[in-house]
Amino acid sequence: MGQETLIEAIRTRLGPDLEGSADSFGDLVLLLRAGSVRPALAALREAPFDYAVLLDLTCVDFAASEGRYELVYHLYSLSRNVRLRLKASVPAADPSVATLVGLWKNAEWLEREVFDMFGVRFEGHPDLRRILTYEGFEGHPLRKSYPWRLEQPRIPLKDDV
Amino acid sequence: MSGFDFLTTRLETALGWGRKFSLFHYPFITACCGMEYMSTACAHFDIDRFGAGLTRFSPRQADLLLVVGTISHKLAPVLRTVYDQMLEPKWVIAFGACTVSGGIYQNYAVVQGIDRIVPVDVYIPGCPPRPEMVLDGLLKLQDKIQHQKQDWRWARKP
Amino acid sequence: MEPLTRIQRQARPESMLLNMGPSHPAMHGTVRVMLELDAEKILNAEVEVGYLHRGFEKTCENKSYFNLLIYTDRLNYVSPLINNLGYCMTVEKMLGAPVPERAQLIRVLMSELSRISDHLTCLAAMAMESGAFTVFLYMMKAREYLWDTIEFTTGARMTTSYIRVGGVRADLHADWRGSLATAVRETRKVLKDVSGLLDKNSIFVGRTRGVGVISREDALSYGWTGPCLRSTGIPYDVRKAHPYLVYGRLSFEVPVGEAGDNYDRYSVRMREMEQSLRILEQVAALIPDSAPLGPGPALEPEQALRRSRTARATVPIRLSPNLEGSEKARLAGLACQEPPVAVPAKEDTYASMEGLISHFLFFMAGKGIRPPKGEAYFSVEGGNGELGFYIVSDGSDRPYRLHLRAPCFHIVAALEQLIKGRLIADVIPTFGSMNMIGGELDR
Amino acid sequence: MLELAIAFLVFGLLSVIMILVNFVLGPRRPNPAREKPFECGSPPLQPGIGPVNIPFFLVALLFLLLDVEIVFFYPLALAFRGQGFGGLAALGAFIAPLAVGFAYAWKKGIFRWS
Repeated sequence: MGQETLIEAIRTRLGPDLEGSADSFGDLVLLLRAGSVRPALAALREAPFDYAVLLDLTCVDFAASEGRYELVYHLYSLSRNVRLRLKASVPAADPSVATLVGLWKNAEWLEREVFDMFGVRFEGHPDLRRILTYEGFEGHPLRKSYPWRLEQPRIPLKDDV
Repeated sequence: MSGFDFLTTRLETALGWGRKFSLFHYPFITACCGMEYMSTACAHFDIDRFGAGLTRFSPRQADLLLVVGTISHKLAPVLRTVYDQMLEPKWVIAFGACTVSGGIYQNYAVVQGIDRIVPVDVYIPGCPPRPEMVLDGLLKLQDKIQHQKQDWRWARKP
Repeated sequence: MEPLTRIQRQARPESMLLNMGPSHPAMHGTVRVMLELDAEKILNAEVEVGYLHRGFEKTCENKSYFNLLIYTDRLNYVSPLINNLGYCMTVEKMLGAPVPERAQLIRVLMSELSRISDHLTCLAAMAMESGAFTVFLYMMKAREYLWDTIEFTTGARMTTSYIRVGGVRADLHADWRGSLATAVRETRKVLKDVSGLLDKNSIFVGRTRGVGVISREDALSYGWTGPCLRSTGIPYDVRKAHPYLVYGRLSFEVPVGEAGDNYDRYSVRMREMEQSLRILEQVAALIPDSAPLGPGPALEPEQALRRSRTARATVPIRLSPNLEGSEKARLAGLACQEPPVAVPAKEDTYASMEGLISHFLFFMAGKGIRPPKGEAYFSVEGGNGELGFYIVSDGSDRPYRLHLRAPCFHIVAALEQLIKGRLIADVIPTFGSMNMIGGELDR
Repeated sequence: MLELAIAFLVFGLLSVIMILVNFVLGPRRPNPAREKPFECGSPPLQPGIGPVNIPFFLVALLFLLLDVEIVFFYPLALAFRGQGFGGLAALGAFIAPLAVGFAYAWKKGIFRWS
């Protein structure tokens, strides 16, 4: 179905949860309310749209300029061979959103990475720990506030080299 | 040179010769240089021509720690543990720019050179170094082994 | 004392806990699998990754679009040219820069060479870890020929940075058809030998058939793409689903497995290599011979230097075509000129003042490649699956945010489920067939 | 008789030298990390090794049995040329009970692990 009919179908299906739609270099982008991410994506996974694959989940830090983190979900529909990008903003003060664990199995690791890199909490995640950095690491490196070259060594390093 | 000194120098050269041509290396491979290590260890460039072909995957049986690829801060304690568990006499080769100086990654995640963790004998620059450079680095290490003061049970400490 | 890991908390007291730690020959040095064992049976497993996290995405936020290219080589370092391609096409999508025909053909040629060396390395490591060391040596020999072809043109065996935004760095090497023909012949010979060695080898089949099985629903639920997804029977290949470059005009099939176990992942990769060889031959036929070089043979720099010292320069000395931007005419076919996103031709730079200024401006901080404000996602078919770049640009010459959709991050996420209830020895071929690449997994 | 003595002397001396060489040439430099088990570089998950499972013990026992059996083949092989059928019968009599034991163990599922 064309992009227009698709947007209409999604708007009727999601109702108030869909805050808007945009176009970025030819790709369809939908803006969601942060509170309704899980039901919205669960709905998009079902029959008429069947976005079966959670391609990617990442986050962009607009904390300094707009005081929010923007979660970016990429879905892919195998049968209709089309991608969809969904964006949801969470306030920088207390960034937390519902988890997708239970809908897709790769959500567990993707969400652990976003938590590790940005500090966004995922409510209901069974095992929300750091995945790329290590236990004693303070702070979240991919935040704009984290300095680029601030190293936190795990073992004492010789400095006089 | 008294008789005893004559004996020990002969022993030193014999020891150096024996040790340099039978290096069992522990390939501590992490990143892209591992691909170049594969080329060096395989038939085309063949590190075995210089006696260093036998890879030992346990630090107990290895006397050359070949650190290949980027060492991140999360991996640093692992590298330190493997180095400590190796038996004397042991040598370390830093293979690739990331091990020499952190290479192109100067950020919060990467150790800026493994000589902050373990004492290194030979540095091989290059990102990744060509197999010929690796073999050249190995030859330099063999010279170093031949001409250094050999370490054995009753060796007199300098 | 180290904080208790999840598996230590859940483990039963009588079972044995074992580390298949980061520094393990079969774990590619960067993954730690913690196993809870009852004799040799795995009761529970926990996979810990991140040992090769090098801060790629943070580094990208502090580098300009042009300088950032070298980091893309080192993501999936087994098929570096495909990463270059993915990154450059995402930036071109934002810039709307048309890539000339010849550059597109060279890009397909290079990324297929890179894909074959990716599959060769993966299967070589998987076979060696399952005990077939001969296969490792054969495949490494074949890869040397492929890398020779890549090196003649790009100058580097692996970290090439050859595919640039807007096109490619320089033309193919003068004698590229010869080295390509050798590489294809040798690779076909090795593929025939290896399939003879492994396809019906009772040890290899015994260790891989029916081991590490994943159903189609689980594979999709984990977000699997690439050869691992195709081994379960779903023919999703980005080159066919969203054809880019000239893949639409080439004829090749997408090999598919049925059971989704290790053996299918092995056979899908083997058949995919044959398809890539077919693509190479078709593209080689499509690429016209580059403009004749004039009277003299193509000289390498040192020969040209020697010649310039001895012979009076009556005849214009022609440098080998694969030097960067040697001639403006040649560059027109290799890189997009409007809007200028590639390094300007050397003739302009050294000949005219404006040329020098435009060259200088290209590399100056704040100038150079500046995509319009906005975000774009573009993905190519990498060695392990859909390799997607998501770039958010704020109009400056540095990306505001660059995220890589790493295919093997999703594949390794399923490792725990695949090895639970199996024996220890099954972990090795299962992990080998996933082709986990640290640089792409941990970014 | 003399060659046997020379052979024992030479090989005995060689093995003693090889053992001593390690003792003489290997420098002793103890450090705490070397006492801990090698767990691919990561900290061990358990202090010691727990009780060993039964299947390991059974396979080890079977291996010991068959390995000792093979050791007895060596003298037989040396003198096997002139024996003719009698030697073969002796060999058969020696192998038969062990083979029956091995078949019994196999049928009882000593090698079925999962």
